Amino acid sequence: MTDKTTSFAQQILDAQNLAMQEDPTMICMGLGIDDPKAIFGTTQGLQETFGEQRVFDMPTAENAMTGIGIGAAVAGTRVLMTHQRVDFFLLAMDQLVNNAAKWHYMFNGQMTVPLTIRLIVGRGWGQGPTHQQSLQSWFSHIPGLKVVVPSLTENVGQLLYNAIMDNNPTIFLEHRWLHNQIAPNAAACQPLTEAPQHTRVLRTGSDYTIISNSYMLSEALQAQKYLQQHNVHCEVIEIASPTSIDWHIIYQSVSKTKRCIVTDMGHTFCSLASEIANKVYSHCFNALLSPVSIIGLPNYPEPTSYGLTKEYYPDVNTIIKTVSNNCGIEIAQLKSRQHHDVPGEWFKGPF
Amino acid sequence: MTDKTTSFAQQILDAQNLAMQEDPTMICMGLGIDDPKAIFGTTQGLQETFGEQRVFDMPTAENAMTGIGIGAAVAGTRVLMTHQRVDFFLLAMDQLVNNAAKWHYMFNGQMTVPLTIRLIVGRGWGQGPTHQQSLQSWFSHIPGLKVVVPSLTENVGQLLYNAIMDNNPTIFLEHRWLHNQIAPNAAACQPLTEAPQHTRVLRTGSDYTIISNSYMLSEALQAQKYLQQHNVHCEVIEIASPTSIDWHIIYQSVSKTKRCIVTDMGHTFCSLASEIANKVYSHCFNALLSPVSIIGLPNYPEPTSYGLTKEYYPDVNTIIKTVSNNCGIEIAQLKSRQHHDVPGEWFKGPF
Amino acid sequence: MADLKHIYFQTLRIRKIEEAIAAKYSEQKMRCPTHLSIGQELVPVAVSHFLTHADKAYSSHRAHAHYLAKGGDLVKLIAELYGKVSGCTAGRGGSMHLSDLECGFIASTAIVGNSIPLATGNALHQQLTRAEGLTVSYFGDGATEEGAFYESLNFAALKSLPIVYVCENNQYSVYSPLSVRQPTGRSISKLSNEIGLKSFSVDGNNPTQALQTSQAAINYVRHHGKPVLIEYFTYRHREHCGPHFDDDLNYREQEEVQTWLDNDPLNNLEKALDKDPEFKAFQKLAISDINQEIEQAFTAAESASFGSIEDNERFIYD
Amino acid sequence: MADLKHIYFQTLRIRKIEEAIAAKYSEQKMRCPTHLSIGQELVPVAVSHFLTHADKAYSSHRAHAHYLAKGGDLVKLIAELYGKVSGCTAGRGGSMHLSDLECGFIASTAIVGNSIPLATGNALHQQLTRAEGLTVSYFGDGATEEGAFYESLNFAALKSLPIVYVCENNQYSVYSPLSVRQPTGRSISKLSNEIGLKSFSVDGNNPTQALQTSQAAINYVRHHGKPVLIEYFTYRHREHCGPHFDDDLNYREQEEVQTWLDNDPLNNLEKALDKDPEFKAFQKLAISDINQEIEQAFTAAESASFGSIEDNERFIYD
Ligand SMILES: Cc1ncc(C[n+]2csc(CCOP(=O)(O)OP(=O)(O)O)c2C)c(N)n1
Ligand SMILES: Cc1ncc(C[n+]2csc(CCOP(=O)(O)OP(=O)(O)O)c2C)c(N)n1
Ligand SMILES: [Mg+2]
Ligand SMILES: [Mg+2]
Repeated sequence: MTDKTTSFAQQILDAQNLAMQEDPTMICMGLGIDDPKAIFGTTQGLQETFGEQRVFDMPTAENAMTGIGIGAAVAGTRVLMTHQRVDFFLLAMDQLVNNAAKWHYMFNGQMTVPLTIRLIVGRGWGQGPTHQQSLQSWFSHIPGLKVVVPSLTENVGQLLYNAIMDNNPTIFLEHRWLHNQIAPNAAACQPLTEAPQHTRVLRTGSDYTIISNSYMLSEALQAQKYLQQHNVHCEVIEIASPTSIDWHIIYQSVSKTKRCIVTDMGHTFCSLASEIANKVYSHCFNALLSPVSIIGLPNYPEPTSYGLTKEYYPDVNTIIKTVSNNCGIEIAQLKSRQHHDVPGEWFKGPF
Repeated sequence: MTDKTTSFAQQILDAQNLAMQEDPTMICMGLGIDDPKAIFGTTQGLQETFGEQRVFDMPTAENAMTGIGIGAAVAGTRVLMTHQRVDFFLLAMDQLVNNAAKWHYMFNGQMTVPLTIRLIVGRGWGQGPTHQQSLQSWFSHIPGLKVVVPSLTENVGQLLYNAIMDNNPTIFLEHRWLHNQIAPNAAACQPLTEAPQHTRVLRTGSDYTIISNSYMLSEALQAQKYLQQHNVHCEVIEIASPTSIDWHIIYQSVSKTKRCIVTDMGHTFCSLASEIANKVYSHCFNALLSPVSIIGLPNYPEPTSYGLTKEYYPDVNTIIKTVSNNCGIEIAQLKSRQHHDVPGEWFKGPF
Repeated sequence: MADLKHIYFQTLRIRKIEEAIAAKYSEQKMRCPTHLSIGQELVPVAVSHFLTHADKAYSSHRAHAHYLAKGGDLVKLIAELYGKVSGCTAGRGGSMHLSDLECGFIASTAIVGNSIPLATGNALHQQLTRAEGLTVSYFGDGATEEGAFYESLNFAALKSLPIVYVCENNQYSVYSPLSVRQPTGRSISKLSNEIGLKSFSVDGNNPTQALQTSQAAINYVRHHGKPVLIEYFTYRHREHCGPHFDDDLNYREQEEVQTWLDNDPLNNLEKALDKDPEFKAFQKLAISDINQEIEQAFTAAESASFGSIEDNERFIYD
Repeated sequence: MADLKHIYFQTLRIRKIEEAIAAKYSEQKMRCPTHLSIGQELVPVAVSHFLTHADKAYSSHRAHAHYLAKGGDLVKLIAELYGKVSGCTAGRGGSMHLSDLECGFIASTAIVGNSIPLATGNALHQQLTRAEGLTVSYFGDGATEEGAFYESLNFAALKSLPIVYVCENNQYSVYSPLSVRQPTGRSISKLSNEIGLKSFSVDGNNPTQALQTSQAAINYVRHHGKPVLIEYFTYRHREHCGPHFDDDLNYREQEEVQTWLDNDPLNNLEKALDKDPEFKAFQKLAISDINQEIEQAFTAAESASFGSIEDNERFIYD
């Protein structure tokens, strides 16, 4: 196994397989979990390995099914639910916020909720207004929830394994465009069972701090590489868990670089990006040379049309432009991909 | 009428009465809308005046009822729904976010959603973890929604009337503790039919800007008065609509005072308060003398017990303390009310 | 008849406790929304009579009777209403969020209908682990209007979960009669049957019928490993939330109120037991035992302390 | 028999349009999730046959046939799939969010079950304004598992709203058969009846039966001002989302697929019309008319332009 490439989706699958093995009480449920597409390949073979009792499809009833997951988790069953889009999960906010998030607290620590909910963020090929929302800011606003937002093949498995094994309710926000991201081999990935580092400096640099997660982190890493060639040295920080940020790492970085960009996969008003900016301002008040830049979605829903989405998502060039504007140097934009609405040439639609 | 005192609840009722008169298509629905308690008196007599077809109670089914309200609104019926707690409305996030917020946009302006949803924020008398949430930050995060958060008897009627008559979906977040707030008479209130000012400087001052809304604005006004006696002059700004903030007013104020406090009735992580702070930092970058202070709920659910909630809600003293710490002067705290968990002596529980 | 005396004792005990809460509520020391079940006590007594320790229960805002009938600790209940650290959630949950894991009363929650999925999940856990017990899910007629009710029953029927759904149909949701919430002719039990559950409907204030139906339903779950729903018709005597009578508000027909007062479960039990020559003595002793227990619970609650604010940060996460 | 020829034409037209979409989809110019209704076309044709301009319709992700049968503009539909400014929402909504107010097709939405409350609200508006028409709400068998379905029907029955709930039971939700989602023996129509609606169930691929039932149900709503639900059994021939056949994946029994292919609505119509001596000529003409219309629509769509990105900020608020 160690000499074959592995993917983001494969790492997710590996984490589930290991967790299911480690905890024989654990169950996995979700619409289409055992169907031919196996949720973008991330649940392939789970039912064959662990049986229909532990891995099962479910009715289209997101609200009650979430409550059922919570009830089972409270009773002692470790539960992993998967929804193919964040948008569908809006039906389950009562169960999530009023029960899962508060249970351990309001019953004074007597019970735990070992529940993890994988939510997939859609993008591209005309996902449109109701198939592409990314609500990390909502989830992070609620005390008692843990939120994990993986970005890289090298640690997604570790993040998921640990989220599952954690006894707190956790939202695991997976970006659809990351599923096919490749790592050289499994050995190049963080060991699943080790505790993850939720805030990581991925690239060190002295000129700029870029704080990022989810698919935008790929763009940030690309920007870092390119800007380096132009003698702008960016420090790139991954925040894999908005609810467990190691603020010290961020403050230290910004104190050094004195400039900061925060990216967000969602809308930016009342967002995690704004929160991070606010904290950076407040703790690096004297160090900052210019205002923190926030890069996220414009304040309107995503239109469906190929023609209308061309500039909807920020990308590597948005970061380059922000940096060059801010530093007052001219840096040419990178060439765009052929089609802005697909993660790669292999993607032919429709879902 | 002009010589009798009027209340926050009465102004809400007046606004509904006028809107129902002005628009004969308009309907009002909500659990208990026509019951003896008439939603804290805010819907008293509406059904008698406008009939059972236009003012009606409904099944306990928040999700579909919201969708039904949206469908009726799209068809041309002006709709006002009322929920006795924000918390109950968590059941309806799919309809709110996927339909109401996006409808006008995703169908390219062909339809409008003249729907207003009154949500009451609970507090006190052991409302506890699931009867006191205040989610202005969530609602403000979603493009396409308008959010209105009234604070004062003098303009709540105007805000509600205008929200109802607006053809956009609007969340109207009413704090339970404001219902009995008195104004000298109706003439002292803003005319219902005039367009409201959503960002207002209520008190001018040179030393500190306090940005506030909902019940916390009462506390801010109290703090302003008291601090004045100690020669600290606060400018108090009301933000009655988080989604229609006149940023210029805020930036101008902070550029003058150079210090800023933002209050929030909810949790502060990924909040409206953080967003405002972030914008203030970014636009008053050179003017600010110290970091913006954010005052909101601690990052855990509200416990129910009288004994445990004593310090859960920030109040006038929290503001005083923040100001005095920040300005480096000692100012004595004000005496607290006898019971922290009731809005006044008249309140005897239980709801 | 031994059984019926036991049932009487349980019912009487809950009634007395609820009345004591009502009497003391105005002292303003129980500072949380409180929904009494006076008039509806027989239902959980009849249900719990056929439950074992392995069986678990979930409930709603009106949970005192369910908690007590399942064997919940009275001292912890009263302390909880007082918000004290000795309360069953140390004051964090209050009247609407009770829990006593020792007796299998998992929890009650305050959002209408929202503990029904939780109970269903508990039954799923029982099925998966081949645990001995079943789960009871208590809720009112209003809760059956929530999609969560429907979605849960569908899943329970789909998976043949060991769960007893107990609907206390007291015909009101706060002040709202069924007529403004459900179509005429609605039968919650028939509806449940069409969703795919075996279902029962019975006068929840009639001791023999309530007991027989509870037993039959619970036995069915135990023997067939399939879910059931029981619709118990009953009535609350006092206001929806709070300690008072509120029939001066006239939201319920005088005649209807009277009919149900006449059909009060405690009266019915007393009538049924009247022939028993030992009953009067039994009753007297019961009352004095119960009163003493109640007094002790209130004394303990009043003298207990509040938890420390310093602990407020505990248990956000495990 | 005149009617049946008309029905045939409508059904054939939708089939041809959907097949043209399928054929062209691989060119990768229709860049949005697209759910074809090939195999299910008769249902909306049979329903729309009894609708007037005053009647309104709402639908789900699988909306093309509903849109077209209601009189939706083909040119605008195809342009919408291409994301062009001439599309029915100027490219904002795509295949899953269609609208043509001129013909009373209010909208389709992409979240399962979530247009059912909207349609119910439309019927409420019609009732309140004493409008002439009724509302049709289209959805699949999967959508009936959502609480929104149940809550909506309860309200429609409570208020006697003029609405026709049309459930196209094609037995699958994506790849998931009914057996993993609903208990054995579930009847969506009987369930609806117990919720409080008059209900019907019929083979949606059988022309005479589908027409008769549609007529009876719609007449019932018009005459009694009460809601109905019709459960039409039908089948989709192709994959859930996208243009291909996918029976190589074996999630549906070969035999089942064949049974439904044999019961294809277009075949059934052709068989029924076969005796008509004029049918062959009619069919020939129909095909050529339809093909021409389709060609024009695709040509128009391909040559139309995308909307301007500058307009992206428009219509956030009214
Ligand atoms: C989702 C939600 N909506 C509304 C409320 C307010 N509420 C509290 S109890 C109640 C009545 C519920 O009636 P029912 O289920 O019949 O129970 P009962 O009070 O009659 O025992 C309502 C509407 C709530 N707590 N949650
Ligand atoms: C709330 C929600 N959950 C899941 C999905 C994903 N999804 C899209 S279509 C579909 C199948 C629905 O089945 P059915 O209602 O029977 O309609 P059909 O596709 O068979 O016409 C699903 C699950 C969704 N769009 N919304
Ligand atoms: Mg009731
Ligand atoms: Mg289907």
